[in-house]
Amino acid sequence: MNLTYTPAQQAFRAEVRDWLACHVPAKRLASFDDSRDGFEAHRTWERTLHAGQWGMVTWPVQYGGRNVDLISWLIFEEEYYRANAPARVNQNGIFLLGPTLMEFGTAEQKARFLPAMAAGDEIWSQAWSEPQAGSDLAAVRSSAMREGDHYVLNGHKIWSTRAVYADWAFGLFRTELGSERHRGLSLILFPLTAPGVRISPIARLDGKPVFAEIFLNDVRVPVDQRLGAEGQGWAVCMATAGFERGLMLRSPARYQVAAERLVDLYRRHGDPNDDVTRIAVHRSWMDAQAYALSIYATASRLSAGGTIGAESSTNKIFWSELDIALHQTALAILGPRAELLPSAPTAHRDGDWLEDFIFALAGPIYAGANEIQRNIIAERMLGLPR
Amino acid sequence: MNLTYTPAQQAFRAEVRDWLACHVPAKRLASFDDSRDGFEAHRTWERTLHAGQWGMVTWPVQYGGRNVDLISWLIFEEEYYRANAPARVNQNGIFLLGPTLMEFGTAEQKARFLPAMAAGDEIWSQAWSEPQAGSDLAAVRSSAMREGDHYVLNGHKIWSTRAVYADWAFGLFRTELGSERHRGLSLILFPLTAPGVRISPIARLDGKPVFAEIFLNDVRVPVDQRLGAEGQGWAVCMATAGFERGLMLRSPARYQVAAERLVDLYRRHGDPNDDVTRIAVHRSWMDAQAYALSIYATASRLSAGGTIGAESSTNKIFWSELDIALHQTALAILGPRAELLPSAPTAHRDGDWLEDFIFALAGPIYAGANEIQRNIIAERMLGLPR
Amino acid sequence: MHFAFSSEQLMAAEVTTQLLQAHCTPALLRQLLARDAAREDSRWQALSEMGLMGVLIPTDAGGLGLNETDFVLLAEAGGYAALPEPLVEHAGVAAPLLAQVQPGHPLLTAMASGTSTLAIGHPINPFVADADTATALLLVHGDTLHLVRRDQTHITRQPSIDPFRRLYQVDWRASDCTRLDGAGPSDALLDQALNRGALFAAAQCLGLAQRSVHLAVAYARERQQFGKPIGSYQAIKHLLATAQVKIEFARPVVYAAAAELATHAPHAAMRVSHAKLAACEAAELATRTAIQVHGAMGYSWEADVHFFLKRSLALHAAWGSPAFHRGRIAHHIDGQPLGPDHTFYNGTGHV
Amino acid sequence: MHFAFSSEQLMAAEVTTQLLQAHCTPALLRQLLARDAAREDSRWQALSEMGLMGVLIPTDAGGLGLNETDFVLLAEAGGYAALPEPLVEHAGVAAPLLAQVQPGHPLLTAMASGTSTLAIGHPINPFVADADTATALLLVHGDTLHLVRRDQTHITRQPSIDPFRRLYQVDWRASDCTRLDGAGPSDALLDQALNRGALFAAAQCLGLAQRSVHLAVAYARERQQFGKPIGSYQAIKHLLATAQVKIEFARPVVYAAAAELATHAPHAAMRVSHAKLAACEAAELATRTAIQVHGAMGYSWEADVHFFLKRSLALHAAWGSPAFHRGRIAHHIDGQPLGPDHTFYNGTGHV
Repeated sequence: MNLTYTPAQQAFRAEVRDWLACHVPAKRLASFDDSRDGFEAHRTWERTLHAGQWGMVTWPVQYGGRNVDLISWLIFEEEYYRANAPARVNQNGIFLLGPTLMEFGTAEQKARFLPAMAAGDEIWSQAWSEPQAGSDLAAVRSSAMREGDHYVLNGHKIWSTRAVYADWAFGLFRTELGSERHRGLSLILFPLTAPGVRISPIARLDGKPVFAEIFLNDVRVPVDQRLGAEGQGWAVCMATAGFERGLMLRSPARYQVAAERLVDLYRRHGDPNDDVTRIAVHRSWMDAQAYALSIYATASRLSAGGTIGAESSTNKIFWSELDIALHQTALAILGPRAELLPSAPTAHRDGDWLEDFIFALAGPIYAGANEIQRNIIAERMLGLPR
Repeated sequence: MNLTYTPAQQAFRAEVRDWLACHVPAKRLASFDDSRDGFEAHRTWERTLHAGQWGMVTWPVQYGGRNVDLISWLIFEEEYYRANAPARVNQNGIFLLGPTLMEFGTAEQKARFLPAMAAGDEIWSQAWSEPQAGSDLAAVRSSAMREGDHYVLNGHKIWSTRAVYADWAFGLFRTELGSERHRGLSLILFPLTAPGVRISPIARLDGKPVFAEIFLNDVRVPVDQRLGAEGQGWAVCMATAGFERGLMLRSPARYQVAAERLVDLYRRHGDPNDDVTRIAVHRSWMDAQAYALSIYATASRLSAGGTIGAESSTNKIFWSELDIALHQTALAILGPRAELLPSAPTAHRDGDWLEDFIFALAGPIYAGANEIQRNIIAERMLGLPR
Repeated sequence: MHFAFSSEQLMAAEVTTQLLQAHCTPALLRQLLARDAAREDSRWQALSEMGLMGVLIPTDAGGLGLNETDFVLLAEAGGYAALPEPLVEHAGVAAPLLAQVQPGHPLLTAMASGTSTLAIGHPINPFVADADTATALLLVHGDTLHLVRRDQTHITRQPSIDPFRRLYQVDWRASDCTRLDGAGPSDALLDQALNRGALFAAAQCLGLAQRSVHLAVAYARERQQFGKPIGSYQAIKHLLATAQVKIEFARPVVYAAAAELATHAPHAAMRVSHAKLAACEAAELATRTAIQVHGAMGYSWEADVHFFLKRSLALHAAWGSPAFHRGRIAHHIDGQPLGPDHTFYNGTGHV
Repeated sequence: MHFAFSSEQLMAAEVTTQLLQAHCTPALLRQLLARDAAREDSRWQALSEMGLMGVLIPTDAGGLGLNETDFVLLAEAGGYAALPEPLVEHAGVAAPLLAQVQPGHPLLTAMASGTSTLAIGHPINPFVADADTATALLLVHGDTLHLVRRDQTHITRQPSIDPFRRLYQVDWRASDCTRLDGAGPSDALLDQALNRGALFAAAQCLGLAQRSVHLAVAYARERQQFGKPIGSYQAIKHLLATAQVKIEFARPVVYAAAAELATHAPHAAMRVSHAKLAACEAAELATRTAIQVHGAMGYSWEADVHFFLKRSLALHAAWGSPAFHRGRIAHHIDGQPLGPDHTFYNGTGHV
C-alpha cells in the first residue's frame, strides 16, 4: 500500500494543470443541452482536448490516448474539475461506450470508432430505455432484423441524453424474433442522421430539453455496427453498466470540488448559528473524501488485474445520495435566495447550486434506479434469494 | 377546536396528581420481569391503584373505572409518567385485552374479566406469536378443538411478554380443522395455571427473561372463554392490534417525560461543542410533542364517535423510531460511560438510559414489525396494490 | 379540550378543495404558464365568491371575522393544488395585519371581496410576492408600517425555480403619507404576521406533501415494470409509507399551531416554528419520494410532480429559514417548562 | 500510488480470520461467559503463535517490526469475531507505545510472544480495559508515562453491557520507579496512541458491521414467513443493502487512515477521526439492521447478533467520542486546503 504519487504521476499532474491553465476557456461555454451552438462549442473543446492528446488519457496512443493507468486518469479528472473545465459532451462515448468497445469490439470497430470519439468528431448518445423498459431494461421491444449484411432497426427509445444534437447512438435491440427478456438482444451502434431516425426532445423538470425520444423506422445499419456477438447484447450491456457505475460515470473530483466550494460558500454566507447546516457541510466533505478513497481503491484493484463486480452498485447509491445532500446543503446556506434562477437580478453569483441540485435529483433514477441497485447488492453481493 | 382543558379536566388532573403524590412508592419497585417478588410488588401496586379507582379510568364504574373520556385518560397518563409511578404489569390486560373485551365481549365476559383485570387480581399475558408465525401472524397452527362445551388447546406460543408470572393469557387458535390463513381462527382466553400449560422463559438480549414460550398440551377451557364469534378471531385480533397501535400501547407522556429528562441530561452533562447531540435532543423533544398532539387528535376523534383505521400503523412507526433516537441521544451524552451497567460502581445515576435503550430496540419489532406496518400504510391507507 | 375541526371548517375546506380540483388542475397550471399570465382571474374570482379572501377580515369590514383555525385548512388546500394566486399572502397574512393596525381601513372591504389584492413585504423575506398584481403593498421602514400604492413603487421581478412564484424586489420611498398609524408597536404586529406567514406556509407544505404522495400512488398503480404495477413492490410501498408517516406527524403540529395562534397562547410562536420545520421536512421528503417513484418520468416536465417539488423548495426558507425556526424551538426548550402537563397552555401549571 | 494491501497482508488477515472462525465461534463465546472466565487462554496462545502480538513490536525485541497497515486487517478480523481478548489494546496500542518510549524495554519480548499482556490507561478513556489479566499497565500521570505492575494497582470492575468488555477503574500511585523516561514529549506519544486506538476501534467496527450483515443474511435466507424466505422480500433486501453501502464507504477510509498513520502523513489524525466516525456509523446501522431482520429472535439472547451490537455500542465512545472526532474534522476543514489534489499527502501542493 502506498498512498503517495510517483514522481511520474506528479509530473503528469503538473502537465495536466499547466495545459488546462492555458486552454480552459475563460468564459463558461453555453450549455450543450440548450442549443446547437452550445453543443458545437463543447465539440470544439473536445477537439482542443484531443489536439493536446487529453481526450481519454487511458486509451492507447493509436486511439488518441496516452496509455496511462487509471490513477493517472483520476489525477487528470482532479485537475480537470479543479480547473472548472467544460463538461464532457461526449461522456456517453468516452466513459461508457469507449470502455465497452475496448473490451468487446473487434480491431476494426476500435479503429473505426475510438479515434473519432476521442477527437470529438463523433459525439455519442445512449439509447437504453424504452417507454415500457425503464428499471426493467430487459423489457426492450425495439428490433433489429437481419437482412443480408444489414440490420433493419425499428422501435422507440426514450430518455436518451444528448440525442438532440449528437451524431451517433448505441442501444439494445432484439435481433431474435420472438425472443424474451434478456435473450436475443444485441448492442447496436447507429448514426442519428440515418434515414428513418426521428428525434423528439423531452424537457427536464425545469423545462430544459436534456433528453430525447428516438423513433426508429426501418433504419438500415451494416452488421458490423453490432458490438459483441449477436444475441449477447445483455451481457455486453451489463458490463458497460457495471463499468459505468463502478468507476467512470462520476469522478470523485466532481464531488470533492463541489464540497470544497460548499465549505467556501458556508464560510462566506453561512449562518454561524445554523448547526444543522454546518454539520451537513462537514458531512458532505467527508463523504466526498470517502468516495474518492473508494475509487482510488477500485482503480488500484483494476490496475492490478482485478474486475468490477456488484459493488459498483454501492458506488452509484453513494454518490447519488451525496450529490443531493451536498447541493441541498448549499441551498440551505443560500436561504430564501436559493430559489432564484440565475436570471434573477439579485441572484447570488456563487455557482450553479440550484441547477446542480436539479441535476442531482436525477442521480437516484438514471443508470439504474437506486432501488434496482439495492436489489443487485442484496442478491449478487450478499446472496439473498431473488 | 379547543386546546384548553375544561375546569373538570383540570380538577381531574389535580386529583390524579395529589393521589399519586401520596401513593407512588418512594422506592422504585423491582422489575416485574426479573422475579416473582418484583411481579407481586407490581400486582400490589395495581391493587393500590384499584383501591383509588385508578385502575383504568375510562372504564365504566361497575368494572372499576371512572367512566371518564379519553382526554382524561391522557391526563391520567401524563400525571402517571410525571410521577414516575411503577410500570403497569397488567398492560396486556388493561390496554390490549380490556378494550377488545369492551367491544367484542358478552355482558357475562365483561363482568367476569374486567373487574378482576382492573383490580390486578388477574394479570394478563399475550400469546400471539408462534415459532413460524411472527410477522406472518395468520400462519398460526395452535388449535382449539371443540369437545362439547370445552375447547381443547394444543400448540406452541412464543414471545409472550409477562407469561412467566402472569395468571391468564389470550391468543389465536385454529378452531376449524384444516382451515388456512386468516380463516377458522378464534380468540381464546386461558389460565396459565391450567393443567397442560407449560411455561418456558426466554431471555432478552441482555439476558433478562422478559418473554416466555407457552406449550399447550390438551388444555381444556370452557367455550365461554372464546372472545367474539367462532372463526372470527382474526377480525377481533386485528381490532385489538389496531387499537393497541393507535392509542393505548404507548402513551405520549412516556416520551414527553423521557424528552424532558433528556433535555435535563444534556444541560448537566452535554458537551456544549457537540452540535449533533444538541440537535438530536431538540428533535426528540419536538417529536415527542408531535406524537402527543397526534394522540390528542386521535382521542378527540374517537370521543366524537370516530374510529381508528390504518393510520394507527403510522403511530407505531413514529414512536418506535422516536424511542430509539431519544435513548441513543442519551447514550451519546453519557459518552464512554453509556456502556456501563447500573451495577458499575462509577455508573452515572441519571436514569435507566441504557436499559431503556435496550427496551427501545424492540419497538420496531413487536406489535407487528415496522416493515409490516409500512405494508399496511401503503396498501390500506394509500391504496397501493398487494 | 377538543382537538378537531368543526364541521363548518371541514365543509369549507372540502368545498375549497373541490373548487381547486376543478379549477386548478395541472393542465390549467400549464395553460397559465403558456399564456405567461400572472394569475387566472376566474379562479381568483371563484375563490373570492366563496368568501375566502375575507376569512381573517373583521365582519365590519365585509369579512367573515374568523381566525387562523378557519384559514389553515384553506391554505393546505391551496398547497394541495399548487395554487398560483396569492390567497395565502393576501388573505392569510396581509389582510389580518392591516385589520390589526387599522380595523376600519377602507381597503379591507375591497380586499374581502377580492377586488383588491394586498401584497406584503415582511423583513424576514428578501422579496415581495405578487407585487405586480397587488393594488397596494404593506411595507416596513424602520419601525413603521406603510401602505403603499403599487404605482408608488418600482418593482423588479426575481424569477424563481417555481414558475408560479412572482417575487419582486421593491424600491419605494417611505413618507408620512404612506405611514400606517395604529394600535400596538410594529414589532409585535410583525411577529404575528411572521407567525401567520410561517403557519400558512407550513399548511401549504402539508398540502404539497400529501398531493405528491397521491400523485406517486396513482402513478405506481398504473406503471408496470417486470410484469406488475411498480406500486406492488415493497421498495415503492415503503418509500411512500415513510413519506406518509412524516405527513401524519407534521399535520397535528400545524393544526395545533393554528389554534394556538388564534387564541394567543404564549407558546404559539414555538409551535408555529415546529409546524414550519415539520411540514417543510414532510414536503421535502414527499416531493422527492414522488419524483423517485415516477422514475425518469418524474424528472421530466411532462409529469406534474415537479410543480409541487418547486413550490416546496420555494417555501423552505420563506417566512423564516429552518435555522431561524430551530432557534425559536431552542429558545423555548431552554427557558420553558417542558413536561407532558405543558403540552397545552393551561396545563398543570394553571390547575 | 497503490491503494491495496499486499498479498502477505491479505494472507495474514485470511489466516487470522480462519483461526477465529474455528476458535472464536459464538458457541465458544457463550461457553466463556458460562465459565465466567476472563479470557480463553488457548485462543490467546494460538493468536500469539501466529505472531499477532508482535506485529507492531520492533524485530530487535522479538516482534515483526511492521506497521499499522499490517495490523488493521487483524483488528477488523477481531471485530468480525467479536474477539473477547485484548488483541487490539495490547498489540495494537500498548505495545507500539511502549516500543516508542523505550524500544529496548525487556517487557516487549514477553509481550511479543503473548506471555505478558500490557493494558493501557489513556486519558481519553475513563477506564482501563482488561486490567485484570494484564501483567502491567501503561498509565499517565500529569505529563509523564508510567509502567506499573498489576499488583501495584487497585482495580475495580465496571461492568459493561458488553459482557466481554472488562473495564476497570485503576487506583495507583505514580513514583519515580514507575516513570518511563524515553524519547519525545508524552503529549505527542499519547496522540499517536489515541490515533492507533481510534483507528483499530474503527477497524473492529468494520468487522462487527460486516459480521452483523452476514448473520442477518444467513438468517434471512432460512427464516420463512408468508411462504418464502424473508430475505426474498425487498424490504429486507434494501435494509441490508443500505447497511452494506455504509460499510463499503467506511472501509477505504479506515484503510487509508492505517496507511497514513504508518507513514506519518500530516493529515493522518483527521483521517483517523473520519475513519472512526464512518466505521462507528456503519456498525451502528448494521448491528441495528441485523437485529431488525432477525425480528423477535434478534431481540433474544439466543441469536448471536447481540454480541456484535453490544461491542459496537461499547466502541462508539471509546478512544474519543464522535463529538471529539467531529471536532478534529472541523479543525482540518477550517485550516487546510481541501481540493481533490489534496486527498493524499503529496498532492499538487508538492508537485
